[in-house]
Amino acid sequence: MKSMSATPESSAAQVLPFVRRYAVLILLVALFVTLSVSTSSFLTLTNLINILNQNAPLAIIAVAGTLVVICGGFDLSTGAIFSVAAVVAAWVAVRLGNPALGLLSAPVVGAILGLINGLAITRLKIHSFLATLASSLVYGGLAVLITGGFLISVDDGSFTALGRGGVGPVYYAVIILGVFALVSGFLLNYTTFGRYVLSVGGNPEAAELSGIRVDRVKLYTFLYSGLAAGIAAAIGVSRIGSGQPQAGTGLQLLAIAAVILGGTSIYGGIGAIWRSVCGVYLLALIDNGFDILNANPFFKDLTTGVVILAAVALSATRRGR
Amino acid sequence: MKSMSATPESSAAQVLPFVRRYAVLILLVALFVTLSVSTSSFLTLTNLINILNQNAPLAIIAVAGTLVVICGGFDLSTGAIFSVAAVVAAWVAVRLGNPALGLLSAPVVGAILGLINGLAITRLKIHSFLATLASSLVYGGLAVLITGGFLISVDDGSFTALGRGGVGPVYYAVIILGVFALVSGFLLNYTTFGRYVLSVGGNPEAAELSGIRVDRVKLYTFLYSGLAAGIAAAIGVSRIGSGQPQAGTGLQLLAIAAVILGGTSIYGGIGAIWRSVCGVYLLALIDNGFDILNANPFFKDLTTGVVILAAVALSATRRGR
Amino acid sequence: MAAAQQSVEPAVSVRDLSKRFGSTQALSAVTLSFARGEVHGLVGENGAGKSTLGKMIGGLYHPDTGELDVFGNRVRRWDIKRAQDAGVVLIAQELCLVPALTVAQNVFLGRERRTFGVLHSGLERRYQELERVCRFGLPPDVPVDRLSIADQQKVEIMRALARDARVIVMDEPTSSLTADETTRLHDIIGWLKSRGTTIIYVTHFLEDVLAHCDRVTVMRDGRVIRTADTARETKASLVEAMLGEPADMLLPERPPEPGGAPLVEMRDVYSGEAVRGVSLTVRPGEIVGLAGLVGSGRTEIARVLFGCEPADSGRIAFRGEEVRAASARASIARGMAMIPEDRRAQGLVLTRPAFENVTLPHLGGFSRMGVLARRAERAAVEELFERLGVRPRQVDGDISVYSGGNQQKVLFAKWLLGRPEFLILDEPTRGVDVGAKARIYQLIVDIATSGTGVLLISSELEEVVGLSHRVYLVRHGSLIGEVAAAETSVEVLLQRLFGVGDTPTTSTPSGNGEDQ
Amino acid sequence: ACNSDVTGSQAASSGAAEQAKHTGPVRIALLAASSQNGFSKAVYDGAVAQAKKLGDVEVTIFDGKFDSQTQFNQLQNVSGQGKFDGIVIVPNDNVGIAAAVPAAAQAKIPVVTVLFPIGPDLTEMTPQVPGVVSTVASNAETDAKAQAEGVAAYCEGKNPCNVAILIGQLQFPFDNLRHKAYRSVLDQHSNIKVVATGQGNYDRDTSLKAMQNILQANPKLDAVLSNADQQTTGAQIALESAGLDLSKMYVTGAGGNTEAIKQVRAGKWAADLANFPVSMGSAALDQAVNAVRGKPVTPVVDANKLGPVPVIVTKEILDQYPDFSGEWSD
Ligand SMILES: Nc1ncnc2c1ncn2[C@@H]1O[C@H](COP(=O)(O)OP(=O)(O)OP(=O)(O)O)[C@@H](O)[C@H]1O
Ligand SMILES: Nc1ncnc2c1ncn2[C@@H]1O[C@H](COP(=O)(O)OP(=O)(O)OP(=O)(O)O)[C@@H](O)[C@H]1O
Ligand SMILES: O[C@@H]1[C@@H](O)[C@@H](O)CO[C@H]1O
Ligand SMILES: [Mg+2]
Ligand SMILES: [Mg+2]
Repeated sequence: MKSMSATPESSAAQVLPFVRRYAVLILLVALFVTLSVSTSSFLTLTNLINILNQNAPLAIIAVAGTLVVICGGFDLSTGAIFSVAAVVAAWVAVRLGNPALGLLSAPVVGAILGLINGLAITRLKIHSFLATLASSLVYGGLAVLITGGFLISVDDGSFTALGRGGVGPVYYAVIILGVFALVSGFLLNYTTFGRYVLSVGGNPEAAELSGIRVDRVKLYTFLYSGLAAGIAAAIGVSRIGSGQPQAGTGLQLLAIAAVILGGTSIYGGIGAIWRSVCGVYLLALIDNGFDILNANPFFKDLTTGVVILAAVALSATRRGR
Repeated sequence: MKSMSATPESSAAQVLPFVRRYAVLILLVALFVTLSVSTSSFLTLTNLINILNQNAPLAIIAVAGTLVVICGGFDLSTGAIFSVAAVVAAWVAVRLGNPALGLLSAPVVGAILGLINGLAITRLKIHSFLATLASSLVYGGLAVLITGGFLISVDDGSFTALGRGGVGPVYYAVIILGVFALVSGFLLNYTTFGRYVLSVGGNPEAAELSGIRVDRVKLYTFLYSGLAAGIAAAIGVSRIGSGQPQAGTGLQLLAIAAVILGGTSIYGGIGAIWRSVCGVYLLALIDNGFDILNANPFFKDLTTGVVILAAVALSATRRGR
Repeated sequence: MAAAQQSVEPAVSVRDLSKRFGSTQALSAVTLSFARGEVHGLVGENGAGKSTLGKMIGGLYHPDTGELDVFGNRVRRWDIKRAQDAGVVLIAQELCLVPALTVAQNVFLGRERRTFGVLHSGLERRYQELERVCRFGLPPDVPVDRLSIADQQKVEIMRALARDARVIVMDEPTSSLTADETTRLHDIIGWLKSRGTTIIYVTHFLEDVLAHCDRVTVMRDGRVIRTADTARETKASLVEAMLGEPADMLLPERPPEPGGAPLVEMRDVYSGEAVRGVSLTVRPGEIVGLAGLVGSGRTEIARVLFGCEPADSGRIAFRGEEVRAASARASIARGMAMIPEDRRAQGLVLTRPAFENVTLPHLGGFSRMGVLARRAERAAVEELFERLGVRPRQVDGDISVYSGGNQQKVLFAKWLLGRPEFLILDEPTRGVDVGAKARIYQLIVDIATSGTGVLLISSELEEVVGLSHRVYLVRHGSLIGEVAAAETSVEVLLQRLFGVGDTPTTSTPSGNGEDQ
Repeated sequence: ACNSDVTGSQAASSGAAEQAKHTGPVRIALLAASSQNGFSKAVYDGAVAQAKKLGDVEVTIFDGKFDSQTQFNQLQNVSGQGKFDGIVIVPNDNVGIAAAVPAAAQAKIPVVTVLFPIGPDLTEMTPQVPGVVSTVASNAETDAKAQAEGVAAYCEGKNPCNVAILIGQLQFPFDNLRHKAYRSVLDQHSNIKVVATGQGNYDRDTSLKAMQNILQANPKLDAVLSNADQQTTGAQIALESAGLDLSKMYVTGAGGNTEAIKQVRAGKWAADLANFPVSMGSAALDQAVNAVRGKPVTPVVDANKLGPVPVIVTKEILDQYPDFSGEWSD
């Protein structure tokens, strides 16, 4: 509301908007540089590739989650969708003896569960926060039921190739993330669908009065988010070679935290894909830093909290009106 | 947008708004009746008192959380505050050898951490969702540091009396919850503070234009929420007789789920204390039912999810303009 | 500036006040004073800086440089709370109420009587006292989100009055009021003035300024052009000062009398409580006005026609074909368009740049297989902005900070782009400055001349009478008559709207009071 | 179980080859299931103590946050960095983590697993995955059965004998295994009725709640069988506040933490399954260091033989070991 103002000419006034806008990027770079300087084990190809690779599934979920948040929603069920998709993938691979079909089934299952979310939200007119909280419980229960509490292990090179293999030094997971992020960014910025997502998030009533099928746009974002969780699950289950019902636990919160940390507005209508990717890797660098600096893990949560606060405080634009 | 209107005379039109309005209560009663009919062990004084008692700490957090949500905020740090307060209480009780002082320190610690949340949110102008997510990491880290990762066990009858004792058959915890809920309800409905909370949540700009110190009102709601987490921690730590850094894990999500399940608007501005209490005990009945019916725990999450969906779908009012 | 009131120290005075928003210099070195007990008009084009100045006085904005004196005291820390404690109150241009609180709760928000923070009962009584002055006839215990815009604006006025202010900045307080309500407000202003209250009155209705203000300040591009006694000004002199050039103030000539079959037809349509048996027609190229008092149901009729609200019974036809399963989307596909009355809540996506707001309903035409042709999009909007004189002119401006009038122009652009066959205009000139208004009038006439049917809802009866071919009179959700605009006048319309014999001074609760 | 094993000696010898180039301190990464978990913490403490004893060994702890993905990443990171010579892990799952072991093997970093084996079979102690040189654990199935046998023995002659089971979380394979083992024993006795199975989630409060609720439906409980001491402690609060005398029933837990040993000594718990995490930590460190230094490695270290007391302890047994107080607290 209040906008205490600096002298217009001052250089602070020039720099501040830039800092606010790119807060997450600036912090990411700052942390990167700090780590590179502090330890020789950070800036190695293997380490960087590992960081990229390890967090690719989370980043894929966060990328799609960005569309959901921009459209004014919340998807708290991605973790559970991940679990179901992973478990189904393993189940299909083992029971039907077809690893490729197993891996393919994960995105399909994800998309279907996302579609169910979307339908529940738009047909029953319930807020996505609660709808996906509820569906995450249901899906989580489903994952447990499918496995009967055991894990389904898949011992097959063609099943694990997706998660563990790559092209040259670059893992498939990273490539998939790259493609998925680019496609999503393109969707958001260069297609009518993206424009609708932005408008529905910005003002659903105005969008509706402009002839946009608000419900359908919302529905698609949840479908997309489910699809992403399914793709992430295919990578994840292939990597560890076993379907476990608790595989996706907590992923949804990390993904949302990364999206918001990136600077996408929790109120919808404003945001970007690259921001969420930065958010994911900012959190990843903290983790990695602690691991390779041998720092006391007791301080890790504390540090993560402080970094998030810093990022958000930096980027906080005082809302003038 | 659309408000399909039934014939005004039809009885459905009479009943529907009622059902929507009291969805959480109706489901609570329905579940209560179902359980009473299904097993004789449900409708006993001890069982009912147990249910009330077990969930009193959660309910206390949800009651205060209602004010936060009505005011347009989110407190994701109550679980971590609970942990810190519990650990400090145990620490003080053991190290200073003063159990009463230990228990008293919990609400104080809670209020201070809540105040810090409030200051971060209002001074740094950052959204409470992210601010409390970050602070919950910081606080969680703190709790671990205080204990060094171990639990602090307190073997003292006067320390455990608060959590395990009561007046006649009624536990202290239930009495505290009752008083806290009444006070909070009074605050919300009969004081200027409550009126301001409602208006800040309903339209912060309008509140500001009316000369209300919006930031201060927000700050108080977080302080109150922290205080509640501290009170809950005092009960919790006294009950199990040990302070553990992971004691409060997940409480914050349960509390928020209960608040929203109750029917308080996620957008702020509308809500009620009794709703959140109903939300807590709706979830509690499901838990209790599973335990006393010796039902397969694999179905618990699934059932909880379905009940939440039912509650929300029932109460979903199509938003007119 | 020969003002007799200046002998006493002014209520509010500002010196060298400047304010910059990004690249926009909203105010440049404004020096101005407002005497005690005067009604001071503030006029200027959209974006001239009137609201910015008002918000600074009211404590909502802080100046970059410059000084503010209130009752002779230099103001250092200034915010809304301090301003209100000092007796300075702002009625902001954009409606701003707490939706779930009742009328009375909103009115006294922040001014509750209390003991140790515990609310007193007797809100009703306090409200009734205030109502004796205002006589708006609003139901005190209804949540404000159930009120029409006009009624909400009355709540805003009452909220300001409830603060016992010594200075009230009224930023376009009458933009959604009908003539009788405006008269009520002017009575209230007179009464306040008699008690020594200073009123800073921002408005685009120059007649009102001339009739009710003691002095008037004209602003242009963030600067003060002049301040003068209103007695020495005329409408033409004000307009010239505002625009920097003399302007033609006449309504454009009506488009030629249309012929042909009805384009749109409503037959005995009912919807909820607000629309009761409405039958009307609009032909291609025809401008049809809906005239009614506040809350009479004009907006509801338009919304039903456009498909945002379902009809309970009756028949709606477009080009002779019955419309089934109405929705905004289907209406747009048929060639209908509507500019809603609440531009911020219903019209604009404030988080998106201006041009995206314009092209939003027409993206099909700016894309191939879902991929946008952004250059074509911008080019089309650039041309429209030029034609409508939208300011700032850049098409990717941040619409949320545009002045109200310019926001309205952007909304116009949004629908002109689609060349609709039928256009519903709900309060199309609300908050629009005189220059832009003239342009919008011309636009409406051009649109109709090109064959588009127009349904025009406006609380400015001059507009309705001056532009329409025919006017329907709306009362309590029903049409009570139809007149040929060329053969009637504002006075006659008013008489008929109030019912013969009624005097236009009593405020009619107009249904909403009893309905709820 | 002490026979040298092919996999083990291979890894050990490759470790030795590496060691030939690097003299100096041996750096061990300890991947805890969670650094906030008492059991893991005790394993760490044991490893640190042993490192001090050996000299020239450094131990660094990593927090696995009870999350298999996190731990997977850590194992990968630690293997890729070249800053560690050996790894001791308290795994969060047995199968998923196996996929990260090859990375360690490739980097010639030996892995020692503590608490349960890495690989598809939770009951197979011999290292199942190349790269794992030693398993410091006991057979959870046999242990769980032993626990359940205690219950069965107590129940003899009681008909019905009402038993409540508290299990951590059935969806964890490790817990599922133990639950099945419990049932396989108990279900053989027609007099034994498993009246309730609650999930205790390894925490006192959850178990307290669950036990209170279970007591509602089953006020006449004869035995409580739990796979974790924290859960039994929670249950005890519920049982006692319901006015039950624990010494007149059969209450048991697993873990051998200080609270458990205290309660068994006091005659309140009938028995406890004792684990020795500190000893396990030091044994695991020994094996890891041996592997790094090219010394012989024991592929299977039976964790139940590491402590001073037998694996199932009762009051009578503990009376013979007055000095034993448990190796960890939760
Ligand atoms: N918060 C803001 N951020 C950026 N620019 C702003 C802001 N508020 C106003 N402006 C700009 O400052 C200029 C003055 O705006 P202001 O609202 O004061 O005009 P106005 O005279 O009230 O116009 P109108 O008659 O349309 O209400 C405009 O160019 C407007 O776009
Ligand atoms: N969503 C709603 N819920 C309840 N009442 C409503 C709703 N929408 C409109 N009304 C009521 O219906 C009546 C007609 O309102 P409408 O807005 O159509 O009037 P109007 O003639 O356009 O007047 P205005 O100048 O206020 O826009 C009013 O009494 C209004 O309060
Ligand atoms: O008590 C349990 C043991 O049974 C084992 O599961 C390891 O964790 C401890 O907490
Ligand atoms: Mg203005
Ligand atoms: Mg209207």
